[in-house]
Amino acid sequence: MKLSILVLGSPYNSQAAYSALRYTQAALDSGHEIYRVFFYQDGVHACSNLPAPPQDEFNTYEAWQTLQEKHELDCVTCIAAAARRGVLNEEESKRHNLPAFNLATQFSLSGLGQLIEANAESDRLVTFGA
Amino acid sequence: MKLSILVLGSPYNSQAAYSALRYTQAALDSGHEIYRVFFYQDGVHACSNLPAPPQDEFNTYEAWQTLQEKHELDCVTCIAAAARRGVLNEEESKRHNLPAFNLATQFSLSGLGQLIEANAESDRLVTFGA
Amino acid sequence: MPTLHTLNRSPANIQLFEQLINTIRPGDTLLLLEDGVYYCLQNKLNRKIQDIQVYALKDDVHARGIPIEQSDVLLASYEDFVNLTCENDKLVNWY
Amino acid sequence: MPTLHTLNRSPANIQLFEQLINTIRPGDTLLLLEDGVYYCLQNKLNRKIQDIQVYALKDDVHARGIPIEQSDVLLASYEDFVNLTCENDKLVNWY
Amino acid sequence: MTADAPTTIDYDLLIVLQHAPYSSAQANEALDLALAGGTFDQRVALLFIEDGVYQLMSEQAPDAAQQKNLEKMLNALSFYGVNTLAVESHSLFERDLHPEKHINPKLNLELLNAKSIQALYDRSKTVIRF
Amino acid sequence: MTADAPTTIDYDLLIVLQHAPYSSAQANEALDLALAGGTFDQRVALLFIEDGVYQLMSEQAPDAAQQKNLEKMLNALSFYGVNTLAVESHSLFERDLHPEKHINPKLNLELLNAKSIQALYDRSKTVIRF
Repeated sequence: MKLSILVLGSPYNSQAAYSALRYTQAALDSGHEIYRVFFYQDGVHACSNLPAPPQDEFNTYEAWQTLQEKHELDCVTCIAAAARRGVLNEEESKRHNLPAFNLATQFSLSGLGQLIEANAESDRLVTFGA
Repeated sequence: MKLSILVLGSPYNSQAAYSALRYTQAALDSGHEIYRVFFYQDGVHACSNLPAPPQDEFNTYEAWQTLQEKHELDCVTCIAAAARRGVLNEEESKRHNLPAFNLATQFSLSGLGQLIEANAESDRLVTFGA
Repeated sequence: MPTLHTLNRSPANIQLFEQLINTIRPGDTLLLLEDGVYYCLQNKLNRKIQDIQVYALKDDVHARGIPIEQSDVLLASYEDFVNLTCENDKLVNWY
Repeated sequence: MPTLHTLNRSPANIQLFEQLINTIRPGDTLLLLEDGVYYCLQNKLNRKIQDIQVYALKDDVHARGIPIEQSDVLLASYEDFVNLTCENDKLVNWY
Repeated sequence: MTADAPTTIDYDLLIVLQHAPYSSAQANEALDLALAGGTFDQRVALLFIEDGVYQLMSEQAPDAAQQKNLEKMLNALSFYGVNTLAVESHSLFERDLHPEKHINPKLNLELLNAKSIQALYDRSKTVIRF
Repeated sequence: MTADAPTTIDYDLLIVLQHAPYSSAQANEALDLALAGGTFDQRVALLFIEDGVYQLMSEQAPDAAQQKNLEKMLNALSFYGVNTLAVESHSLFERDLHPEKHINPKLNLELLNAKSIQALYDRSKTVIRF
């Protein structure tokens, strides 16, 4: 089946990013297609490459990056939600004249059309809310 | 009176950082001393210098930076909570071998002892929860 | 020791309100802010807490379009909020 | 159209549960995950929803130390969760 | 309707709004998604329930809290072809909200009971809660 | 006790834990603060109430969800001089939790009713909810 995933909560304020990770992993292991993973609202915080969790805590950020690379997942971060919350790639950072950028390279910034399209193209949209 | 402020919520997931800003402003206008402002849990997201909210939205991040400068407030961001969530200064960024840093210069990273001490030294600790 | 209580969650958060009700005392003050100002729409509040002066943060009330008519709730500015913090011996924030 | 419902909030979120109860139908499936697994501690669930097979996500149950004894709730892996998503015609996530 | 009766899918996306406005970006970002859906010619329905019904109040003046006016976004929905705005009656009743007295008269709202809400879910391919 | 009776402040800080563990960092970061308070010789009391009582369950095995074990942090509290762990009885009762059957036996817990909780608030200089 063709599945898309929507993540709405930030890693330490909810389990959304973690549950979505485990679900996506299981879906891929079961041979399903993951059409797109979309990060919206506080879920965009999962796409930063700056978090440094303590050694004894599971690193959800890194795990998403690894999973994306392994399966070449289409991981999209909502550009408007991310800009508001300080998650930017190099291009956006320059455009807003900001001193740095922090979007992990495994994610791409794009608009809500990508979520709308994922819903239209997928058999199911699975939402991990906060 | 000697007041300290605790901010626990992220700017777009709660009104905590905004309400705390207005309260702190009013307290200073009324001649009170703000001993310390402490950012904990998802409140640390208020201390990033990367957010770029749309023009028609109030910029809570910038407003905190301006208020800190105007009154030389002691604004402390919990170092452990911030590291987990990807809010780092230059020193922490280097220590964790990360590609960038995003803590606004108006905030300093420190431990929970600073919150404990603020509570001991202040007449009131005003918490803005999420 | 008269205490200022602040409440920033809507009436839907029943358990939080019950905790507040069990802790607040006659002579205490209650300040509603953020989504707490939705209590102004309901009479529930006055029936549950007696001998408590209730304030609602003006800017949060106006933002949400809440009509304040014939209500026992007084509107407060952030300056009033600060004054209430200092006038009362103690402070408890409910959220 | 049989539907998979997922619920990730604890029983304290009464209004959310009521919405779910009003929407779920005999023949649907309910999967509890995250704090939703706390429903396994209470009998409340079985009395309220009939002819619904209830699953609880195993890892979330174990993490929280919830004993599963003589319960009508079945433990599910993430793979089961994926299968349930696909076996049912529709999906509604409650949070 | 019995469990076996055939159901027509009338909506690509049902957006459920369950949170009060202004204290978080939930309402704002949910309406952004509704507008995006309309832009891409998707059939979108909105359901206001629980604290989400507060979003419909007339005379909102968010300038006081330096926020964007939600009413404008709500009024814009119909220009994007989003015309199904459903409200759960009981949620209004519980909150002492009277449609004639408290609710934005410009909106073409449908008051639904629990039974009709079940039907709305049935008629929607995907449901996302905000 | 009447409103005028004198009250002794026995605690510098009362930490109220009202959220379930593991779905967010609330519990973890609240206990971090309690340990910090103990380290700095502050008098700290904890009150577990509502979903916060789930933090006290025995046989938690967060390895399954790749998380840090909360029980270890709870057991460590006494080493830091934090000995007042109060639990609201009604919250246990409502959740069908039985102290002998479900609750960590190593913890020295005090079961409190609503009246005694009021007294605990009275005896505390500051209250922070998590």
